[in-house]
Amino acid sequence: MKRQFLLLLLLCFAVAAPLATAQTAEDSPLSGEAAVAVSPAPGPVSNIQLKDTDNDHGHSVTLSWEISPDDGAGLNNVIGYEIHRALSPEGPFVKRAGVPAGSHSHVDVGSKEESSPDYMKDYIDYYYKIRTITADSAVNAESTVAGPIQSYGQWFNTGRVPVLIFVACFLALTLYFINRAKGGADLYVRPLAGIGAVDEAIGRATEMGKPILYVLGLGTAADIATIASYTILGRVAKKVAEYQTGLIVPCYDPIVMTVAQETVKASYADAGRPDSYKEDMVYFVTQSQFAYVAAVNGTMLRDLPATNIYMGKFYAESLILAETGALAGSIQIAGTDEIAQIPFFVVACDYTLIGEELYAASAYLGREPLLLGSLKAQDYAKAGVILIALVGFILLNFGVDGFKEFFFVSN
Amino acid sequence: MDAFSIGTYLWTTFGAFLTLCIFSFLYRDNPFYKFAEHLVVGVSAGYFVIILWHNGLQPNLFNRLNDGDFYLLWLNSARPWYLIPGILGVMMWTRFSRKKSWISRYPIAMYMGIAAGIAVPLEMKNRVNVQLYSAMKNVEWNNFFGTGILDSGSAVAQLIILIGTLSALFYFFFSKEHSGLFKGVARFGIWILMIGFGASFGYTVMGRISLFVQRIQYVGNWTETSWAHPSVLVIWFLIVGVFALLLLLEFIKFLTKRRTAAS
Amino acid sequence: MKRQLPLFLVLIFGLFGIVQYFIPHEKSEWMYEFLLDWIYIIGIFALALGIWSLMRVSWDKIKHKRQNWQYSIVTLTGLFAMIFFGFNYFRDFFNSAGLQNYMFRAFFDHIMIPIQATMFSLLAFFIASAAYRAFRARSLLATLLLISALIIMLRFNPYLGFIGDYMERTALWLLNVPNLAAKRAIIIGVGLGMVATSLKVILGIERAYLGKD
Amino acid sequence: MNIFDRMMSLDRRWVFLFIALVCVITYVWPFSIPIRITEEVKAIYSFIEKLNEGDIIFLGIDYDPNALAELHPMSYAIAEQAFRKKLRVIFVTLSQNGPGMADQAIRDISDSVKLDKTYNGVFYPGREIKNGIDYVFLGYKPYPALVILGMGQNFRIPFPSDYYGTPLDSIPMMKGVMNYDQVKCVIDFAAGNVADMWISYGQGRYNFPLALGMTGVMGADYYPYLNSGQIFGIMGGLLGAAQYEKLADNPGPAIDGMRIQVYAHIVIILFIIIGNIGFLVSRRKQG
Repeated sequence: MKRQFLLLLLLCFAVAAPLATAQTAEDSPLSGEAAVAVSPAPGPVSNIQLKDTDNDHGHSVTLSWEISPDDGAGLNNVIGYEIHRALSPEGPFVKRAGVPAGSHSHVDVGSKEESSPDYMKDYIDYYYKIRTITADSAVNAESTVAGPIQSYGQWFNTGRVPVLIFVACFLALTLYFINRAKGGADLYVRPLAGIGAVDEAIGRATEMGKPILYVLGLGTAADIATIASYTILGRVAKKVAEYQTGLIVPCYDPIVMTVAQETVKASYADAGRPDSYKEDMVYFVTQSQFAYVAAVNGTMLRDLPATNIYMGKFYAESLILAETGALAGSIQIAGTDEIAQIPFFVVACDYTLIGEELYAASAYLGREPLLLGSLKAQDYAKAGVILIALVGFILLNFGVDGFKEFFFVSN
Repeated sequence: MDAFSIGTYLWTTFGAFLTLCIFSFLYRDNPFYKFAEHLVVGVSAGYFVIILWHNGLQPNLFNRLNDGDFYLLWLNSARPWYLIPGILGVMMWTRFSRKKSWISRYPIAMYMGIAAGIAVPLEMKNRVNVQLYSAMKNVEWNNFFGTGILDSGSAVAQLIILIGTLSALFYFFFSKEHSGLFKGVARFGIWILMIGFGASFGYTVMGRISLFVQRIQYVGNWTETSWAHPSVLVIWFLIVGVFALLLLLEFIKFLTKRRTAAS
Repeated sequence: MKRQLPLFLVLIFGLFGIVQYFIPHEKSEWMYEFLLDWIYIIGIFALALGIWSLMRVSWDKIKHKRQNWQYSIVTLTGLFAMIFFGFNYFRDFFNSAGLQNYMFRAFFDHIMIPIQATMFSLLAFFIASAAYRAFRARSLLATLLLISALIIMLRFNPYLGFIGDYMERTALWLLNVPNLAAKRAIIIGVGLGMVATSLKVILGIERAYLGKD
Repeated sequence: MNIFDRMMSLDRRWVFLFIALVCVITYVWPFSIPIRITEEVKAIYSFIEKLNEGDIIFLGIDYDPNALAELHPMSYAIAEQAFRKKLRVIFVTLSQNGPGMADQAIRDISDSVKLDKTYNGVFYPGREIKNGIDYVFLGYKPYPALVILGMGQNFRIPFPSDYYGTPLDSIPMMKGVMNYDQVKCVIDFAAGNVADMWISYGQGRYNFPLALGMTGVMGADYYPYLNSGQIFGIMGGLLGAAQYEKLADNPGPAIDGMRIQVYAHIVIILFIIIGNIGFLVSRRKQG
């Protein structure tokens, strides 16, 4: 015991000596209070637990441990822990990460790419040890080696069960109401101002003999808002074809253009006027945000459309478009799910479909029972959400937090 | 400016000229704006062709197949399955023909299927689950009014957030007429929405003003460079002169129009 | 064949898209990333269709001498110049030397950047004119919108004296309380709408995008 | 068409013209505007003002170039005030893109300290500030949490030498300066979660006075720490920076920016008021 203590002292001296000599203390007014604290080595961490990381694709191990007795207590000189890993208990150990003092766990994530230097192979044994470090790199303590452990991927992510339940419930609701709609049930939906305006606006354009400008927004064809916008475009184009009004659809994304062409063409065929369809009604401009806006602005002031319809994803350009359209004297109807842009449309357009209403619009315009059925499902889901939020809130404030935690999605 | 180069100066001048062209749109549509607009449409479309070729197609398709042989249709490359997206891409081109354009529906169908499928669980989690989870919040009842009615951390504020969220959600109900009790709740919901929209509009003004200030700086820097180099002042006068002349002409037009209207 | 098979493909790929989210395993992840590559590559190929459309519309204008046809020449010139420089004067197709081409960079730095930044900065004016035009106390709702915007805009006004302090605190409250509630409601609603729309596409209820016949 | 109708339906080009004029004029003409000082900013200023010659303060430049517009004015104003008062300053950056930017900032500040100036009625002769005597720039190290903890033991652990490669032990100013104990306060300018680490690993563990400068968006989230006493002051965005410039009597980019913003906002508000007066009066006439 005595010998060990002596050894420790010696070690500390060896560490502190270079620092102390570097310290020419005589001319500094602060030297008194600033002598380097010679720190003895802290205690190592204990009880290292290893397991394969849950709910992942493999290539990762989760470590947990009990912190050093000198972390936040005792000598209080621990600043962090270093995680070291090896393929055998003898080493060589490689430093994987550093975590600050007070941490109890760490997830060691390797790369899944074989070509990467960080590649961590699944189904082989790994060994870990944790080094407790202090501010002085020479003073540290190593834990015992823990292991072996193997990493592997899972086939089901249990952390996402709440999402699965929500999706399943929603799907069931949708299927149920679609079935009811097929059976001929009368499904009521209340009128929406923005939707009624679309019909009016098309009529107005016909009277004025001016075209309708339909902007699909800046989304790609993979954005759901754009998909919703096609369905609205389909209904609008059908009415336009019936009334024999002009239609201008400038596009930002080439696939969006392609799909929009198909949609408009089909609508013209539906309306019984396939010959009135011209390929150039739907055209591509450019994929650059503000160049696109510049061009659409020009179109608005030169072709003077009677109505501008903006549906889909919009970013900062929303207000530039809407104000220019107002300048040109067009009636404007907008709909977007981009929260930051809704206020601008609300302010600058005549009618705005706020968020969710964009997704309901195609059902309203088409009035097909199947679509209305899906709208019903949406309403019931909303009622469910309101109910859950209320119940959860009340339970939580009476000290029951299990209900809330049930809805937690871990990753 | 460190080293003055006439080439860079001419380019910057062109940039300053285009900046003024776009600003002239605020007065009204005019040939300068039309020029800048059509130019940027062409240039940016070309830019994306190049960027998507070099940074999109090259690394994502060509480089993955380039260990294969053209004559074996790249089937001998290490990752021949990357031929599939290539083939699907070429199928898009059947749209150039009127007769065969239906073939392009296959890639489009896959594209839409993938996009819609990925969105279902992801949006459910990000928008519904996460927001629902954070809507259920423990309220500090003993801190009911906080430091005053305007303390956003107080229990009152927390309750307003919860009730506001639920009423606004209620406003979006499609299958219920807004009448009776529903009318009251839905109306409170739309109030909350409108107050939120106003706040968000007012908050954005600051950022938009800074955008314009940055453009003033840009033209200002160019002006300074011009004054600092007397030899290029000609160009400066040319550009500013053209815009000043046009402004004058517009003003004269405006005055004569007024006179004829008055008489 | 022309419509049934594509609808079937939408269903298959859609279901895979849903299911893969719950499978963390590498195999499902690999497939997911591969499919994202598809989307990306199909998108690039489609750009050819877009450029073709742009060229045809511009060329039509020039050929028929429609109004403003002269400017379409500018568009086409810009387009071809950019492609010409971007392939380094048609010398380097399979390496990215063209991205370093002097003219390519100059066009980007001194045409695209200034014009786009200026277009963006027009917002400073439009946000003002929109506020002037639309913020009228027409109805209760319009008044709420107006007042809340005014308070936020006055939050740092130094000429208000002690009222300014209240403005600032009210502004903070408006941003953190009603604004948060409004956003949260819209986010949840939009989420449900998105899921509903996606399901409609996957189940083949919405099929307008596939065209007719 | 009477005056009220006209007020209601002004051509929007008048709005455009006024916005453009006001922005250009306030940009070109640097007149001063009153700025309301808030307690949380004043606390930082008074803290530094009370320090004595030779005291050391610690400034963390923990943002990257894209937050520069909001946070640079704060760092400039505080560093200049410190140098004028002959305090000594330790700079560090925990943001990956920070070092070059911080170095440039230090040069700019030392240039401006060379000029004679009068702040709040006190004349300060220009002087040359020297690296190693008046200030030290430690540079950048990854893993901010570990660096913050390590510096609590000894600055030499994470930074054996400074940004320019001089060993800390041979820098005159660092003589006897071991860790936060020799530093009067830490002021962190952050555009990310580094601020959280300074609060929990730095202030929480070593108990030094900490103040924060943040971007406008982040600012609101950190007020709770002010109430709990973990930080003694906070500056949020351009507004906070302008207040500091005002307190230090050192007008700079933040006050310039605020001048433009304030007047542009006033113009917009005036137009809204004009429109509403016109609207209300003409509605009353009709009704």
